[in-house]
Amino acid sequence: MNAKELIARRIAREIAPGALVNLGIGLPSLVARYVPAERGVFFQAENGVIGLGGLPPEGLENPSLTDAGAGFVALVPGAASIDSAMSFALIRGGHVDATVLGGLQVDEAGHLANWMVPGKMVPGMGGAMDLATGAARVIVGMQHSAKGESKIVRRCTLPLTTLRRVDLVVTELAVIEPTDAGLVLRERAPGVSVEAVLAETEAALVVPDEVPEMVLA
Amino acid sequence: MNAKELIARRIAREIAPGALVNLGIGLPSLVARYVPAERGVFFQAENGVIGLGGLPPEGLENPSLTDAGAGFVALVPGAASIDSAMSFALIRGGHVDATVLGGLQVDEAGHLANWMVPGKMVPGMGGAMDLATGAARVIVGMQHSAKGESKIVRRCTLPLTTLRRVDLVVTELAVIEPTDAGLVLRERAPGVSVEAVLAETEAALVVPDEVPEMVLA
Amino acid sequence: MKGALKPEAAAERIPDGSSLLIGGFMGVGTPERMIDALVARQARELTVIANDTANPGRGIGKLITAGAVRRVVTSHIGLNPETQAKMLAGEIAVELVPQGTLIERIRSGGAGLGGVLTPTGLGTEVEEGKRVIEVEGKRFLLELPITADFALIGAHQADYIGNLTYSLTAHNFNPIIALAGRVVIAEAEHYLPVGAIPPDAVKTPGVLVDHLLMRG
Amino acid sequence: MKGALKPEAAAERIPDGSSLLIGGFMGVGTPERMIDALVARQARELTVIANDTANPGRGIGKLITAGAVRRVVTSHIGLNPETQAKMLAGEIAVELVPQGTLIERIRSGGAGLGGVLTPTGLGTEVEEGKRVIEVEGKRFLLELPITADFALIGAHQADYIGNLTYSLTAHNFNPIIALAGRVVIAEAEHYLPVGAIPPDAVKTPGVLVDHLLMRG
Repeated sequence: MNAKELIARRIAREIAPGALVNLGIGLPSLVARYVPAERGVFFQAENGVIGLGGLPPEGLENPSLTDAGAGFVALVPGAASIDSAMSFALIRGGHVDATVLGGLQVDEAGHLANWMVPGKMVPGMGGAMDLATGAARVIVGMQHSAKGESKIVRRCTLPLTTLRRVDLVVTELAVIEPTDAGLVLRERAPGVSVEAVLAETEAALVVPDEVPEMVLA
Repeated sequence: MNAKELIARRIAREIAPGALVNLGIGLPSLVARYVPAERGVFFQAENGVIGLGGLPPEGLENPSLTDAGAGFVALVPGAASIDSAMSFALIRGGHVDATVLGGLQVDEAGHLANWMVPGKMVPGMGGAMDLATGAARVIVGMQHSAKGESKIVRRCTLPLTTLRRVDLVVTELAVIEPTDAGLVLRERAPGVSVEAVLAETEAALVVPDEVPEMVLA
Repeated sequence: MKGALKPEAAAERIPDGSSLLIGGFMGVGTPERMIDALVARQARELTVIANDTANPGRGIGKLITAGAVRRVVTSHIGLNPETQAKMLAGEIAVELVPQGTLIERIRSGGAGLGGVLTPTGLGTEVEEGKRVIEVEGKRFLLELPITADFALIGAHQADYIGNLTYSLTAHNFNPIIALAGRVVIAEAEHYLPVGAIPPDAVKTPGVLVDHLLMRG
Repeated sequence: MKGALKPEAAAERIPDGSSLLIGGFMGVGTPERMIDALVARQARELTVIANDTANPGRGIGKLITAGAVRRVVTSHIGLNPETQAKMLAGEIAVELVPQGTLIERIRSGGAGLGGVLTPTGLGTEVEEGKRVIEVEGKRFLLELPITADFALIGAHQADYIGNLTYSLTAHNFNPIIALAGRVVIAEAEHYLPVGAIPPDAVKTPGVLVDHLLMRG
C-alpha cells in the first residue's frame, strides 16, 4: 500500500453515513474508493453536481457531466445538478458536511496553505478558499513531507487559504488534530513510532499518553 | 369610461413591444387588458411567474398558479416559473422594463409614497419598494385626488416608498413627468383644460406651451 | 434525509418559542398539513419568517388565528386583518421587510454570507437603525442574514431522499428557505422513488432536507 | 429576445475591448461556436470574466491562444499553461477570485445589489485592498458587484423566445451570468418551439436573452 492509498483509506473512516462530501482533485479524490456505497454518502463537485458516482461506461460518457477536474463521471440515483451560485451556497453555508483538501503546509495554528507558491505555481484558488472556510468539517490529506521538508510547520510560510482552523490532518505517518492547545498527535500509521512522527515534523506536536495505530477502511 | 379605465388605457400606451412588465394589484392590474397580445409583452408577478395570461377557464384553475394578489391566473406559451430570489433579482436588477404602481402621493421631487398611512393602514410594503427602486421605468397610475385632496403634492407627508424619482404619473386628469426642473404637465385628459388640472393639483406644475390631449389605447 | 415523520410527530419536534421559516405566498406553496399539526398541538410563542401571513383560515393565517405566533418577520400583512388587529393589540410583534430584501436576507443566512447591500429602502423608514454603506459613490443599506430553527417547505414532488420540485407560483420562498433552516421539514403533494426526479429537475437537493412529512 | 444571429454576426457586434462574462467550467457549458467566431474575427483586448480559462484548444482556451484576451477575472488558470505564460510575460492581466466569491459578485451585479459580505478570503491575499466589515462580532470581506458588456451563454435547450435549460454540470456559471451581461447571447444545443419547455423547467427566462446564436 502506498502513502496515498493509506491516507485515503484512513480519511474514508471519517466520512459519516448520509454526509454531503466534497473531495478535492488529486489525492483527496481517492477517498471515494474506500467509502462503501451502503453508507449513503453524497459526493459533491463544486462545478455543480451532488451525487457523483464513479466512472461512466466507456463510450457512454456525456460531455456535460464532469467532475471539478474536468473528468467524465457518472451519477448515483437521486443525484441533483445545480448552478455555481447554489453550489457555493452549499459550500460556504456549511451544508457540505466535510471536505477533503490537499495541502502544501499546515501550521501549529491549524492554518492551511494549499493554493499557491509565490513565483512558482499560481494556479488560482478555484473553490479551495470557500471550501476551507465554509465546509462544516475540513480534513487535509497530504504527504507528511515534500522534498525532505516537513509540511507540518510551525507557521505557514506560503500564502494561507483561510484563517479558519482545519479540523484534521491525515498523512502517511500520522493523524493530527489542530486544537486550542496546538497540534495533537491522535494516531500513528501502522508500524510507525511516535518518535518517527516527531522526527519528521517541524511543528511542535502535543503527544497524549495513548497514540493508537490508525485503523484503515 | 370611468377614471380607472382611462388611466389604464393611457398607461397601456407606455408599454413597449417585448417588454417585461410588473403590474401592481388594483388599478395597475387593469393595464394588461389594454395591451394587445401582438405586442409580445411579458407580464411578471413578483410571486414568481413571467408570462401571466389572463384568467383560466372556470373549473380548471390550478391552486399553484396565482398572481401576486392571490387570484387564479393562466399563462401564455413560453412562460417561466421562478423563485422569489430570482424574481427580485429581475426586479431590483433593472431587468423589469416597467412597473406600474398605485400611489397615495407623488411630490415635486418625483418621490412616491404608496405603502402606508401611519396609524391607519400598515399592510407592509410587499414588493413595492423593490419595484419602485429597481424597475427600469416606474409608472404611477392613480386618481388625481382622494377625499377632495390632491395626491400630487408639494412634498410627501406620508412615508416614502423609495428615494428614486418615478418616471411618469398618470391620473384621470393628466400625464405628469417628474424631471430635474420639477413636475412637467405632459398631457391632459380628453376634455380637461390645463387650468382644470392646475386647480386640482397641490404641487407646482411646469406647463409647456403645448399640452396635448391624451391618446388612449 | 433522516426519515419521514407523521405531521403530529413533526409538530412535537418543534418546541414553543421556535423560529420558523415558512414557504408560501398568500398560502400558495405553504405546507398546510404541517401548519394544521402545529395548530393541533397548540404551539405557542413562535416566530414566523415568511413572505406574508396569508388570510384567516389558510396557511400561516391558521397559526395567527390560533394564537401560536408571537412575532412575524414579513413583507406584507395587508390581507390578514387578524394579524393587523393582533399587532395593534400588542399580541404580535411585526417586523416589516421589503420582499426582495427579505428573500436576500434569508439567502445570505443560508449561503454563509454576512449580509448584502441593497438600494431598496434607502431614505425610507426601512433605513432606520441600519448601516448605510457607500460603494463607488452610491449608497446602500447593509441588510443582515436571517436563519431559523426550522424551515417548513411546501413542495410539489419529493423522492425518498428528499430531492424536491416545486410547481409554478408555489416555488416562491421555498427553494431559498431550504438553505436557512437548521432543521428542514418538507411536505410534498407527491412522493416518488429515488431516481424518478431527473437531476436537472431537482430544485432543492435532498441533502438539505432533514425530514419528509408522511402523506395523510 | 431580439432575434437569432449567425455566429459571425454576433462576433461583429462584440467590439474589441469589450468585457465578456462567459459560461462554462473547464469548457463544459461554454458556447464553443461563439468562441470560434470571436477567434475567426480576430477579436482583441477582451476582458474575460469566467470560472477558468479551460485548456488550450477548448472554450476560453481558444481565445487565450489567439491573443484575443487582455485581462481575465477568474478563479483558476492552473490547467491552462498558456494563460500562465502570458500572465508571466505581462500579456494578460489576471485577477484571481475565489470561485464562490466570483459567482456571488456576478450575481450581485445582475441582481441590483451593491455587494455581499463573505468570510472567504479573510486574512489571505484576497483581502488586500478590500473593506473588512464587522457584523455581530464576525469579520467579512465586502465583495463588489461585477457586470459586463456581454454575457455569452452555453445552454442545452432554447425556445424561440430565449427560454433556456441547462444539462447536468453544464449549468455552472451560465444561469447567473445571464443576469449580469448588458447584452446576453445564448448558444443552445437544441432549439424548440415556444411552449415546448415547461415553465418549471426554464432555468433562464427568455426576457433576459437578447440574441440566440443560429444553429450551424
